[in-house]
Amino acid sequence: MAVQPLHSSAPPVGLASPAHTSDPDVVRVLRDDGSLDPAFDPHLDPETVLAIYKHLVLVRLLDDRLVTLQRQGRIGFHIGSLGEEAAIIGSAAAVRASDWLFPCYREFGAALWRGMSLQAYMNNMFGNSEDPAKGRQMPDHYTCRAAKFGSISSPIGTQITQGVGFAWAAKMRKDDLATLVYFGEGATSSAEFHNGMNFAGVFKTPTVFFCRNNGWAISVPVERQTASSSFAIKGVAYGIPGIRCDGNDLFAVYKCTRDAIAHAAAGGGPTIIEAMTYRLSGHSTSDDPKAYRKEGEVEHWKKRDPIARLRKHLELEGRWDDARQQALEAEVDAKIKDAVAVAEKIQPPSLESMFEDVFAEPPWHLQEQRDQLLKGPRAKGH
Amino acid sequence: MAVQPLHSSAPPVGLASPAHTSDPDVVRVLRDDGSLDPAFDPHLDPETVLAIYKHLVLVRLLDDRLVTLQRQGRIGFHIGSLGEEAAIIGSAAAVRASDWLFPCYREFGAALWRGMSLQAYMNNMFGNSEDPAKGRQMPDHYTCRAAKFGSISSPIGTQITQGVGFAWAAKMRKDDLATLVYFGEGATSSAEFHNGMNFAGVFKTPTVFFCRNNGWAISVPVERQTASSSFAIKGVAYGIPGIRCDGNDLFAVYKCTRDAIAHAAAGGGPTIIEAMTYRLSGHSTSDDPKAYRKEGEVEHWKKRDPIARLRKHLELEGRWDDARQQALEAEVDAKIKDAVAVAEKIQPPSLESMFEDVFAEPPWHLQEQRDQLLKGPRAKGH
Amino acid sequence: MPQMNMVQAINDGLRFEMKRDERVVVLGEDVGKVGGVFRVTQGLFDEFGDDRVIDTPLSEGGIIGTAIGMALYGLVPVPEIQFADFIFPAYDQIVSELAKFRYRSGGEYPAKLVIRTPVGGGIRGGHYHSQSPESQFIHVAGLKVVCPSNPYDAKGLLLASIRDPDPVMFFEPKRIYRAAKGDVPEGEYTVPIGKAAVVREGQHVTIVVWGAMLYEAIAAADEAKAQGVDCEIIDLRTLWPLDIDTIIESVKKTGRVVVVHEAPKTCGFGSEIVALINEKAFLNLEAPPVRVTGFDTPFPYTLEMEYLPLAHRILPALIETAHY
Amino acid sequence: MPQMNMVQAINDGLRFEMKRDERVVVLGEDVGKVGGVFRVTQGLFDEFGDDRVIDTPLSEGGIIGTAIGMALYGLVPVPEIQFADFIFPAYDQIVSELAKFRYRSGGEYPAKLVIRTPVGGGIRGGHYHSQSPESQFIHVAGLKVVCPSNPYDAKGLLLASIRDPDPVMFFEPKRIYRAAKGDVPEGEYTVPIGKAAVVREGQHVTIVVWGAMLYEAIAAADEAKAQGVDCEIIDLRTLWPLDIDTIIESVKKTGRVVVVHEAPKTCGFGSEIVALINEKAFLNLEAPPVRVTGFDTPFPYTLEMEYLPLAHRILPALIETAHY
Ligand SMILES: Cc1ncc(C[n+]2csc(CCOP(=O)(O)OP(=O)(O)O)c2C)c(N)n1
Ligand SMILES: Cc1ncc(C[n+]2csc(CCOP(=O)(O)OP(=O)(O)O)c2C)c(N)n1
Ligand SMILES: [Mg+2]
Ligand SMILES: [Mg+2]
Repeated sequence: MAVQPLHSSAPPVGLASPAHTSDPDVVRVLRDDGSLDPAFDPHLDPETVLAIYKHLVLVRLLDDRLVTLQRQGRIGFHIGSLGEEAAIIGSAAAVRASDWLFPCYREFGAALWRGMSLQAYMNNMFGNSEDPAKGRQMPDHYTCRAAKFGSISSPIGTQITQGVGFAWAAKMRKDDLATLVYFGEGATSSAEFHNGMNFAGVFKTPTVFFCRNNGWAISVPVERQTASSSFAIKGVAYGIPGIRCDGNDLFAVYKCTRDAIAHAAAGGGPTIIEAMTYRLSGHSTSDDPKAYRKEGEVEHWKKRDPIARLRKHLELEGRWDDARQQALEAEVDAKIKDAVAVAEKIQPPSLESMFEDVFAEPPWHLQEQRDQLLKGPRAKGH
Repeated sequence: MAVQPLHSSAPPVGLASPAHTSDPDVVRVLRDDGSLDPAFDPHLDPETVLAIYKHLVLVRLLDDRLVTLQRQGRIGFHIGSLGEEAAIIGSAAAVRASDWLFPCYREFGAALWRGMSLQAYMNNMFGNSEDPAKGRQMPDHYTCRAAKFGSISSPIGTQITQGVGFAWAAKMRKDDLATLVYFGEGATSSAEFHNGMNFAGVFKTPTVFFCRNNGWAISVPVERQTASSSFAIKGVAYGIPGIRCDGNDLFAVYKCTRDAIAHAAAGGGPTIIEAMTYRLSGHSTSDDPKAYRKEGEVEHWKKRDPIARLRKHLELEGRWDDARQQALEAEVDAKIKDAVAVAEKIQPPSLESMFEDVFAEPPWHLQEQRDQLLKGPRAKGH
Repeated sequence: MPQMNMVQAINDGLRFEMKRDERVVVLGEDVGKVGGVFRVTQGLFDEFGDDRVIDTPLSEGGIIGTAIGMALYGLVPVPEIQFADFIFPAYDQIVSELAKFRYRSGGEYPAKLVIRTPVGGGIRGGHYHSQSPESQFIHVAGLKVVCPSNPYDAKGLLLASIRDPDPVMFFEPKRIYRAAKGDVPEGEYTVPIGKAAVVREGQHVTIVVWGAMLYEAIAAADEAKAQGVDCEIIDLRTLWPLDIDTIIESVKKTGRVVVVHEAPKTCGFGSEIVALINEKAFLNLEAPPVRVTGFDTPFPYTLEMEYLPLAHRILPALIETAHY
Repeated sequence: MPQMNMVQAINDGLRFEMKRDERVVVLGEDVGKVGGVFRVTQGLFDEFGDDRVIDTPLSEGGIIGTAIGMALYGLVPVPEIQFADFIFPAYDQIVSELAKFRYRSGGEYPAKLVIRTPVGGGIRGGHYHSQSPESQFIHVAGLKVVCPSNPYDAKGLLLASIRDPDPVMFFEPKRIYRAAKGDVPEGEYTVPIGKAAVVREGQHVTIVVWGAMLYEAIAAADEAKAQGVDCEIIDLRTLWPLDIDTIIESVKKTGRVVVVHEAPKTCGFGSEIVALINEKAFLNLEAPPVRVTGFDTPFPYTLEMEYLPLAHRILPALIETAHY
């Protein structure tokens, strides 16, 4: 008789994107007809839903505009959230004012929702002297402490472990806050995910791990990231409860995030949420997805557009229509145009600024290097 | 209504060592009375069992002797396997001649079983010129390609990922072999465990992950390594089946390992085995466990001594007795004494050898450094 | 002879070696179907299949750790790290394992592989798509480090690196991936590891440089020439083991040297080159060796052209050194 | 004044700072109940509880990554890495994150912590319990690097490091953990970061050294003195930012310099020191600056005393340099 494993490796069902939202394990609230499933309805007040909808539209138009600016060569780069807006803003809207966000790089919608100004964000896109990152990092690599929003860096996953440490520190100080840590499903392969999840489990930190499963890590599909049956189930390895939700369903995302935050705040420890969504755009303005994915897949997901689905809900409730939509888009367009116009006019950062903030005070070697640069000739071509 | 997680975090039952072997999920064959549970009996032929028993005794006496040599200052260090012999040798005995071992650092019993000579091992303990590692690494950091046994290094977990890559390469070349990768439960917290398990799951490599859960990582108990309900269950995060066995039960270890190897050989992919055992000694000759663990725990496990349990089985079958034991010990003692005497007389490695094998051929800078050292004065005090 | 850019030359070299030696396998993030984010592995997936051109999970530690295992088995993996800035999750496997394997195993387990990764700035990459970490690998005994400046050397050094018995870090200057073009022979040829190229002979100042900055050095040398300063330019090609003879021979002639690199100045490879020149040509030095390098700050975005040691910063160093 | 060894002095410094500032927390492998494998944190667990003296899972990346998060929150974590040889799994968090946090966030998110870790050989530790990786951190902009050579400096520099606004790598020379003894004031005092100590004045040769090798330099200097060579010995104490003024002042006097360190020679910190001396005191140099260092091999076990730059290897360098 052969030994029976205490668990067998489930085939990776429901891992590949198109199958996602038909998975019975996945929390859904917003039905195709725009109505809400009462079972999991978070009972968001109508004003908030409307505010979120308007914000989603802003983010969508902003994405669109930034891609154009990049194509025009007016900004260097953009990495957007097309198709993932509900996952990003629904989760950001569900946390408390005391909670902190540890972003990946697609969450500008969350930063803006939390109070980062559109102008500050746009300044980062242009890397000018008023960019919160002082023009030191690429576009979409900004920071906003006032919004309790972390510092974005490129290395995948590093924010996960940091977000756990931050929550752990708050727990030590008995401060009532949790952290919401964003990352893509590809990041679950990084050492940071393992370290962050393991420490969070052992020390029961108030951390919500928010995994945006958008189907792809640049050109690598989910089946190449893991052989597990889902990303949420990885919590088992760390004693952390996991849950999957329809990431294009604002209400499901909101519900799962709010519950997980409440669980953490009550001392229950961390939760991992897998929001099943889809990256409708290329990975970034540097990427052409046609090289690796089928149009059919994109079509499937376009039909599940999170903004269209929310609009349908509002229309069903008679709270939205074309006229309102046009008015909103016109208003938002103007806002964005203004921010771009202002950002484009702001000076680049000063040469001196390149040597600041390496240390609290520049030591002798940085003073020397700065002075040498200042007295030398300037570079052309930038 | 609150959202129900798709799995909840099981409390870490059965994780702490003393509880281990009462866990119903744990595979056991060897009963306390020395008889075998027919359900999982691997049906080892009596000669093999006897050979393994004799080897266990060798390893036990070797451990004892090496600790003494270290106390006497004749060797610098030893890290032993006291209490873990059945887990280590039972697994090594269960793999096929074509399979490769990727060791942690407690598996000298496995190396010797696979054909490494006692003398070669002893030469490593003395770091002499005939040490397979040429006196370059600490004691217990040797290598034996002839025994299909890897190169031991100190950084925890690195062999896990390498053992996966090795098996993966064999699979690519359609060679019929698997790798058996050893590590302690503490190593499951390392990035290497995550990387190795994830790649093994995704690429279905013929790898058996053998986790020696000996209760402690130096002074850190298992509850500080993970909040998961076991180490084997971590396989869920990678789509890898996991199984736990009584690590002090030679037959259970043998059975689980042989099945896992067969599963891998048949193209079934990797398995993680958690062998529940206990480190009866300190972490190494540098460690005093009294500072952090209770004697009661040690007593509990001494009663479950894997060698005593196997002897009881042999005695039950009338194949062992005190006379045989004394004869064996005398024989083994002599062997060890000889190996020590020889190793102690062998010259230290040559100065030249310090500059070899950094590259296949020493480049100019190493030739310069070598020549400079040779023409300079010698160091005292070694 | 076909004209190729760096990307095409490296691609051609990979294809040639994979045809020649079935032990050669390519793995990394996005190296398969799309052929890498810089398209360096384009077409290899279709030609050699996903068993030899492997898209991996997002883990540099996993890529290098498993590649080492493959190397121990006898394959010759050529892993790609998407940007050198992202190599650090694999740093432990590289410095603690790969570099030490042959040595610590008494020669029983050489681990042969070639790690390809794009380095350098000038593509608006900011902190994490611009760095040049060569000195962090040169310091570690057991690694060879290569950085070609043109398509011919890129292919020739790649073939040599794949056939070399030791692990090689193969740094590709991404700023000139497509800008640097030239004749590249079809099929077989190698550029020896450990040999620099004197790309221009001169009497007054020796410039030691490699990778993308070679072209800045040439531009600066042209300017200097116009001002009466005649520079000898050495393109290292291999950073370690260093071709010390070529450098010392040149310094003995000129007595003056300027080292140029993109990496931050402090503990950059330039410091080692200066120290070695002191050891071997001290009495020949007529001016202090000068380093023109990136600054000791993270790599900036908007001001990257001020950060990089471009021609406009190299020129004054040449003139001052010449007239010291 | 109480006599202490290095272990006691660092332990005393940690206790003092943890009492003074409740934001200071210690975490690492085995730092709790047993007080660390070298007993440096002994007693802190009992005194401050497991909320401030934390045994962690076996993951350096997790230790440093979470410590950075704590620092962002406003705590002042003092993580211990059990041996510097095991810091590389955390290298990415240190070089890509910790070192760049203040800069990349425009000053919004300084990440203040002190990473303590034992370095150096001479304890029969072989490859992985002996290394001195300082240059791999000095090269990275944004980190301060400290390495005390005696109990007084150890405590004083630790207090200064914990209070300094920037991240500090605090390297502890384990070979002299117990061998180096001396008077250590109770309570409050600091040794400033960035200031070297001239431990012996001399006319003929400047020795630049730090950590455990200081005592080898002193022994060699005593021998040299007997042979008529009068050495000035500079104990750097802080490696970065370097106290360049003290070095240059000395070199201007002696015109001759020998740098000693345990790390491999190539791209070790010695190369940077030599390069800086060239920049700032070229015309004062009467002999080529010499480096006496570990060799460019992994750190050996049996032959470690031949590998280390001990007095017997420093002495000839002093004599040759003096008579160059
Ligand atoms: C350590 C590291 N390796 C590689 C990269 C290059 N890279 C940037 S984004 C990305 C894919 C990330 O996929 P996922 O985590 O799913 O996030 P998504 O982009 O889908 O939101 C990769 C490989 C990186 N930034 N950092
Ligand atoms: C990367 C790394 N960190 C720390 C250490 C120090 N260390 C050596 S063994 C050990 C504990 C290992 O525990 P476990 O994995 O359970 O193996 P066991 O010793 O119990 O067999 C530690 C922390 C190391 N060798 N490597
Ligand atoms: Mg993704
Ligand atoms: Mg253990």
